[in-house]
Amino acid sequence: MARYLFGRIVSALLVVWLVVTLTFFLMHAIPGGPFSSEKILPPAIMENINQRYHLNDPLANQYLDYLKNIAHFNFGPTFRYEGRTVNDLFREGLPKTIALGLVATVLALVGGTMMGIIAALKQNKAPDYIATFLATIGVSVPSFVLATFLQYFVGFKTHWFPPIGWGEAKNLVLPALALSAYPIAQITRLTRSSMLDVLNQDYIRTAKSKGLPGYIIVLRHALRNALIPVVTFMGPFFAYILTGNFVVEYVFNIPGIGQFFVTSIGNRDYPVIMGTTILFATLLVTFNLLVDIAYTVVDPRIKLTGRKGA
Amino acid sequence: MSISVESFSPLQQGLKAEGINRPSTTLWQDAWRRFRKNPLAMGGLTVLALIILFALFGPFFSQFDYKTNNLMATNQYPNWIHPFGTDELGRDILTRSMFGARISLLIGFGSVAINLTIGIFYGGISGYKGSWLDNFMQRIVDIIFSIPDLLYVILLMVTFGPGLRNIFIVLGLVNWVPMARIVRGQILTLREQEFVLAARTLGADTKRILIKHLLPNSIGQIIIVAALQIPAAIFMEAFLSFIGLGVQAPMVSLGSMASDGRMNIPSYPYSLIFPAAMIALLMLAFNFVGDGLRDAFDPKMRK
Amino acid sequence: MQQLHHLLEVDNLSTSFFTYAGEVRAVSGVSFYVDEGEALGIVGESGCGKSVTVQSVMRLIPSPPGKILSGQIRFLGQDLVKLPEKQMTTIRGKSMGMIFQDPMTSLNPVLTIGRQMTEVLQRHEGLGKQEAMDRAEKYLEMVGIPNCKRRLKQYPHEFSGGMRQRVMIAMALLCNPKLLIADEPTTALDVTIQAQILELMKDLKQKINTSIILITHDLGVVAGLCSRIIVMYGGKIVESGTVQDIYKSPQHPYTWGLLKSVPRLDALSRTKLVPIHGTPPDLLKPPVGCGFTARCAHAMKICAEQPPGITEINPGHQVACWLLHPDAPKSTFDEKGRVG
Amino acid sequence: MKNEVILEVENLVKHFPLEEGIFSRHHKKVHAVNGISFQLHQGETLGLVGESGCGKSTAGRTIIRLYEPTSGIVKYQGKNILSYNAKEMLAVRRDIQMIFQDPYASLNPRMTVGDIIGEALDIHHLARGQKRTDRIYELLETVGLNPEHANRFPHEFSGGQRQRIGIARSLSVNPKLIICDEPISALDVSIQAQIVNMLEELQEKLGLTYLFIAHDLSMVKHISHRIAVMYLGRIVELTDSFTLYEKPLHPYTQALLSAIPIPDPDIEAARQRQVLKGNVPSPIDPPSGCYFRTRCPKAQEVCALSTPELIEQGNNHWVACHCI
Amino acid sequence: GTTPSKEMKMSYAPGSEPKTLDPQMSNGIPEMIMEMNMFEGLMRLDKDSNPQNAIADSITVSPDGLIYTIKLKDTKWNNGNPVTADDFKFAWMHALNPEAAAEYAYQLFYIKNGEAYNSKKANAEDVGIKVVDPKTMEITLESPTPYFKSLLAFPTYYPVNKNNVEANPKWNLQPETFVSNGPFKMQSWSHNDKLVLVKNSNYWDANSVKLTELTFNLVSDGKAALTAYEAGQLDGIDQTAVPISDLDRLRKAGSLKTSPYLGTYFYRFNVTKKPLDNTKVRQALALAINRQALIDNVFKAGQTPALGYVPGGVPDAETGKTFREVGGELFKEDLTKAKQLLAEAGYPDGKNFPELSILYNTNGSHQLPAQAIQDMWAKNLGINVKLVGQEWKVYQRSQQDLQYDISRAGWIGDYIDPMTFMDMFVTQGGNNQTGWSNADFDKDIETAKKSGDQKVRMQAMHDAEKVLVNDMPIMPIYYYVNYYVLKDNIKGLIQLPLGFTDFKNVTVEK
Ligand SMILES: Nc1ncnc2c1ncn2[C@@H]1O[C@H](COP(=O)(O)OP(=O)(O)OP(=O)(O)O)[C@@H](O)[C@H]1O
Ligand SMILES: Nc1ncnc2c1ncn2[C@@H]1O[C@H](COP(=O)(O)OP(=O)(O)OP(=O)(O)O)[C@@H](O)[C@H]1O
Ligand SMILES: [Mg+2]
Ligand SMILES: [Mg+2]
Repeated sequence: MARYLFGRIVSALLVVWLVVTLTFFLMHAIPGGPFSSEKILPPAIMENINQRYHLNDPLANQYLDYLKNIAHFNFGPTFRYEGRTVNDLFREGLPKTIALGLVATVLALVGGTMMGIIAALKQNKAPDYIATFLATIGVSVPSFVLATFLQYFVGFKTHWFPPIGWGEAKNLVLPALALSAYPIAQITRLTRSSMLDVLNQDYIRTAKSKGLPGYIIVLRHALRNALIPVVTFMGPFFAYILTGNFVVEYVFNIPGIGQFFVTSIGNRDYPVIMGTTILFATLLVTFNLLVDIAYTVVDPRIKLTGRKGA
Repeated sequence: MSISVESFSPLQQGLKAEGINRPSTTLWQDAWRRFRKNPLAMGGLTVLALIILFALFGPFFSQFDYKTNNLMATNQYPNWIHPFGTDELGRDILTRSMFGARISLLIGFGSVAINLTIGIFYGGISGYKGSWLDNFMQRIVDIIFSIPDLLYVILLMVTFGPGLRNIFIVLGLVNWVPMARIVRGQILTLREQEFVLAARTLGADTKRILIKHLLPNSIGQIIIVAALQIPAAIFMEAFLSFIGLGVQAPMVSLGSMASDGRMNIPSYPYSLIFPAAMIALLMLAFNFVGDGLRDAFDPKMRK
Repeated sequence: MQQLHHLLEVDNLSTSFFTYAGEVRAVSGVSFYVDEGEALGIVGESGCGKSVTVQSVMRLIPSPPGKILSGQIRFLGQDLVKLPEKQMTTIRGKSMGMIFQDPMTSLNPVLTIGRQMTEVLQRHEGLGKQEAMDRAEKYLEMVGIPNCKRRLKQYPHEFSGGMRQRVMIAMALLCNPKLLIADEPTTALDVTIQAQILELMKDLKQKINTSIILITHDLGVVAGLCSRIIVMYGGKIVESGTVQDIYKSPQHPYTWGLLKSVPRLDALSRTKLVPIHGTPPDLLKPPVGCGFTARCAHAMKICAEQPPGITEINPGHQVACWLLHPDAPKSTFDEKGRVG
Repeated sequence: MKNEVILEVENLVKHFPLEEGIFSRHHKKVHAVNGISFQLHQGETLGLVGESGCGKSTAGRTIIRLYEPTSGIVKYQGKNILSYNAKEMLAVRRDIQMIFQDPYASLNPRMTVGDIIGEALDIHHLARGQKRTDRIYELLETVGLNPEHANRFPHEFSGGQRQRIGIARSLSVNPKLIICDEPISALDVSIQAQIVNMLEELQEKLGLTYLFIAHDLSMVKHISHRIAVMYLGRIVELTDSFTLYEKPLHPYTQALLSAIPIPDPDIEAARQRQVLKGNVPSPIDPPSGCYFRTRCPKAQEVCALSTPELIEQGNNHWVACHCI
Repeated sequence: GTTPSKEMKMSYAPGSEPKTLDPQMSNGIPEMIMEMNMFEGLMRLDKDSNPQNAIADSITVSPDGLIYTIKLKDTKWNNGNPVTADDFKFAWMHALNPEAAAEYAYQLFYIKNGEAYNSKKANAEDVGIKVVDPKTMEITLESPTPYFKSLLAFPTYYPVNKNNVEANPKWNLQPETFVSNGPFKMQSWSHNDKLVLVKNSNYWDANSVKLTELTFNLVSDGKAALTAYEAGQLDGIDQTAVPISDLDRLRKAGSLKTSPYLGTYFYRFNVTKKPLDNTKVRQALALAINRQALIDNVFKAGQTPALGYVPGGVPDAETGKTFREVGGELFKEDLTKAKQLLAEAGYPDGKNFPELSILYNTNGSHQLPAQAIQDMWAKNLGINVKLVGQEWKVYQRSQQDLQYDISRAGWIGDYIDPMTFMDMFVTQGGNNQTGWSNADFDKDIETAKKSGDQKVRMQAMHDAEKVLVNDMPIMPIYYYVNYYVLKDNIKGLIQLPLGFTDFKNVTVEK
């Protein structure tokens, strides 16, 4: 187990390093520098800027310096927000992004599994059709459209929830809904089909033959097995929650870090691009590791020794 | 009741060649039969066919085209002449939706064609060759897989610049990974199947085994994945449009129309609602078809 | 003749599955009984309705698509067909236990063996956690699992196939059921393990005096354990009787086929095997007459036209075959069986 | 009636590496086949029995080089085919064929029966056009199928019919030796006899040699001239089938024989069954010395120390046991 | 001081998160709006853009126009420290310091040796800023600059509290250390969310300030801002954030306000490329579009068609007249002439005209006008152009490298004088970006720059503008207007033509 974790952490670091490298060079391949603006600056000023941010150093040196810095968890200054560092941005934005992500996660997990279970238990009956319908809607509408609809028709027209902003609990409702719609839908579908699958398994028949009442069969015997495929979906799910933030934070003007990624690319704010990419990649790699550990909790057959199944 | 003695005479029955109980069907016919029995899947297929017809042939029946401005008729609400209304340049939204659907479908199919090619090659080689090569290739796939794809789509799009061709390339570059995984998994299980071993005992070479045995049997899975990747690509293009990296105007995709229309929702809601509904319809159709295909090809269902 | 009160009495049971392709008449008009302390064997080839029959008894038919169309299942004075599901759950596991064919999939992979065993006791006997554990341990020991204390904390995947089947048996016996149904308990196991399980069942039968229904497609398996045998074919019973009846004077051509188509280990010379040609009938469109007609070397015109009635050769030995009609030509096991 | 030796296997070993993460250095192996040796004579049937997982299929597959052996020699008509290159091997493939266990998995579901049977004709350029069709029809008739079914797909056939298609496929190259890997164990009892009878008839007619792999000892005894009993990748006893039944020497063979139920209540009632304890050990780390010692009623100290050799105990009766 | 009963609060969306609130380091409109309301320079622009003394008590200019002697009022920072000449010098020198790498340093290049110091060719002492005493400073300029007083109102010229900055290098990042001298002071700053200002009671003119709390909502998406405005979460939105598609509706609803804006929207032609090297082609293209139709249907904010280059709102030498009024319209839209010119250039009816492309940046609403113009050229001249949208930075790079045919552009004045528009098109000018070069034009600009005489300067610039517009390296399209939404109960808001919004005099009516 310890050995396995060690191996996983090493390969996670490898992934992060590759991400750093890839992003670094990809980013520098993008035309336009961080300080070019509509009004051309006099060359002397440009020169001063380049010197201040070491933009004229050879790329290899910049790369090595960067690696050195991130080894100390220092992501450098942002080019756009004078005097602030990427770490500052993270410190301010990350808690908000995490709060939103957490609410969306809970919503998606609880909502998705509940709907999936109900749909499976009432297969081909009204609740099944309703859940399936909602789930299909969730995967059919682009998130920015959904976010806009929610903002306008629910936030604006009904005045139930504020259309933009941050700070109060009710501010979270619409963004969390917009963010979790897609995963809710996916989890509903997954849970439904895996629940149906599990209900056909031999051990469910065994449980029935033991005279257990229906709810125990569902809760104790079927559910945990049915959740195994849902755990598989957790990796992509977290990726979605992370990147889905881009849209939702933008539309609802939430001061998290999701917004930064898109805007920092536009601004060529190299340290922020790098920082957010690395942060997201690290979070994702960590989540994937946690998911694999969660596997062993849900499914005792899996031991953290080799690779997970084919 | 009495029974005639006649009845007890031996029944002449041939025992030499045996009959077959089952009707003669190819696997495709079999899958199609199951698919046809699935009302949602059939509904999806019908809608999909209608949208494709709408996208391909609709423009021929329209007196408008998607890019000519008519500044005399801007921002019209849906009416008899313009059933979906007009946009801020007086262009018929119905006609634009047809073109948009065309481009969106093109992006869906095109990028999947690219990732299919890469995925089949990569997954095929990785799965069939096995051992260290497979191990190595899988490491690469694992790494790419653990990077959030949207991040890379954005970075690559900014690097390459927007435009239809680049969208193809970038989506293809990013989405081949799941395809390669599926293909590899299929090849890996099929490779050990007895019919492949049988072909090898008969002396079939690698090429023959891949082409005659492995690929045809992976097709079902590949189609299912492709059927679900097409809408994903359309979705992703919509997202790119949202952040300004989608197709180039005056070319339209459903995604770019929705993203433009988003700005108009309080004033001209129809300019978001129609393209968004088209996207949703397309997604629904593809998803139902994909699910239907999964059921139709699912080996568990067959006996 | 028959006893007045059998432990289990199945009367004219018909069960069908309503699938996309149509109605699969898995079991049609099956009647049999089991007496207290007796072991009944059901044999027949794959798909002939053995499992559906006993699952109907346990009311475990997946529904939809399955449905018990008609018949009575009398068990301990109640008709199980009419019993509400809620009461049925108090019978399952308590008065009737069941063991399934595939020990690999019949245990819940995510729960410990202990948990899976004790929940039966908690449900039916209202035992506390510790008492239940103790009882479970005792039963594991009885089916020959060493280290049971530790074993109770383990998950099914940590057991071999034979062990799991022992666990299944222990679990089915926990509440001392009146009837134990074993649906091909050894088919998935190796011969040496099969021998272990069969020995165990014989042993248990003597020890705790439950009635057993043992399903198998291997005539050898039932020969040592059961006192009566039912031979099923195409969803119907074609012959039933004591072991002696079935093995020593079988009357139905299908039974002959079953006996002649497999070599016997103790055969002294290499005699040619007698295969049963063709394939079992499609239960989607069951044939009008006798289901075996198409494969029967003795088929007569009548066989294809009308289903045969039941003939009782001697008390308890019943056969459904036109050959036993007084007008039919006489064929017997030994002479005819050998001819192709 | 000693015919010439057609196939000779010497000390064949096949170990499968266990796939592990890239960070673990100790690669474990599955010891599937651990040095088996035997000879096959022209026109005979050698049965290979043993419990599931004891390496029967691996042995069969390694012999025809579906798996590359870890070590050992396989001589076909006196020449070691393990050293053959792909081209030379192609010729051997026409002589040695295989029939597989699972009638559902052994036929490519995407090909018609005609193409399945005809594939070898294409590979070896044996027949084309009308001749190919004729040959396919002929083969179908040989295995008792209707030539009209050539255009059907495998899933339309029943298990027994599929197995016959597999036989037709292996016959298409006119092989001399067929390795039958449990060709009947997936079939219903009533169907098994069809296949067994057909194999016997074909042997008579075409002078085929069989390596007949099965776990059902009574069927192996019925069809084979000689029988090799395998346990955990090794042959523990090898003799002709009647001797094996009448006078089994190895404790494992004895246990195996006594475990097989006989469909006769009188015999069953009288039988004193010798039940083996426990399970077959894992082939990943097999016990030292004699592999059977962990379950053997007669095990002694020596059994843990050294591996018993397969030694001839009287007329062609080979046994590997310390306790005889 | 205000009594709690008369609390006046408002919220406004000026755009997205400011890059910085250090006045010397900033360069964007949104941050300058925020700074303008927290700081006060020597001068402050009144509602007609005329510079009025603010911190300056009096200014005397030497006859040659080079030396400005400035007396300061007695004013305080919000922390109670007096505002001194040192604070100004400290701030300006910071902007010029090459190490600070301020982007807007060039706003101070009018000061003697300012540019030299910034490019490390002179020392700090050489810069023409002299502190005579704490309340007096003397500034020496490079050359006479008639508009220098209005420059003194520009954020780059704001002071910072020297003691505070030296004690807290990161002073401008949190409210506790944010010391300012303007009408408002910072109360809280939640990044990307809101910046809350409250009235600064230490402001010298605090009595005129009625607003007690001013919240800037930092919304990057205009759509979201408008929804919030219409839902009552906001009292106003600045123009950068009002979506065009809503203009018609907002105008009908009466909430859309407009004011003059110092900017011109135009297309650049790459004159180094065939056929755009031909003046006739450029003229033909410029004459063949209908600017009014574009404004009515696409831009929608009631802008004025640009038939010259320098926008209105810049005073000319004659008092009371603007540069534009004096210069008049320099060309006319004329389809027949356009066709004729195109024919003369060798492309009758657009035949054989190569397919050019219009480059635009994808952020912002430039795609629609490009499509409309594309359509007009197709219909009117029979020529086809493609559209190329590029992401902002890429687009800038393409323009600078002349990697385009025709490119969308816009220019907003930095100060109120025609020169802020004119000098960009001198040969090799960094912002020229068309490859165009004209000796006459260069000479005229030279003349204007040298002279301190407004008459001479203006004449020279009128001459230059004629050359420019006649040669058409650019195609003017419209003069900007400033449009914004504001609740009707908000009075006294000043929208300056440079794009700044002044809340000093705002009152909120109930
Ligand atoms: N869930 C189901 N849906 C449809 N048909 C079913 C279902 N379960 C069983 N059947 C059909 O009922 C018939 C009898 O099946 P059953 O399982 O009783 O056979 P069996 O005698 O137990 O065979 P085996 O030896 O293979 O277990 C078969 O033809 C089968 O196809
Ligand atoms: N390709 C492979 N890779 C790794 N291990 C293998 C492979 N094939 C077989 N094995 C292992 O080798 C051992 C012997 O397997 P083999 O299939 O030869 O047994 P068998 O005697 O044919 O069993 P059965 O009766 O179940 O067919 C088993 O433990 C099996 O798990
Ligand atoms: Mg069964
Ligand atoms: Mg095998």
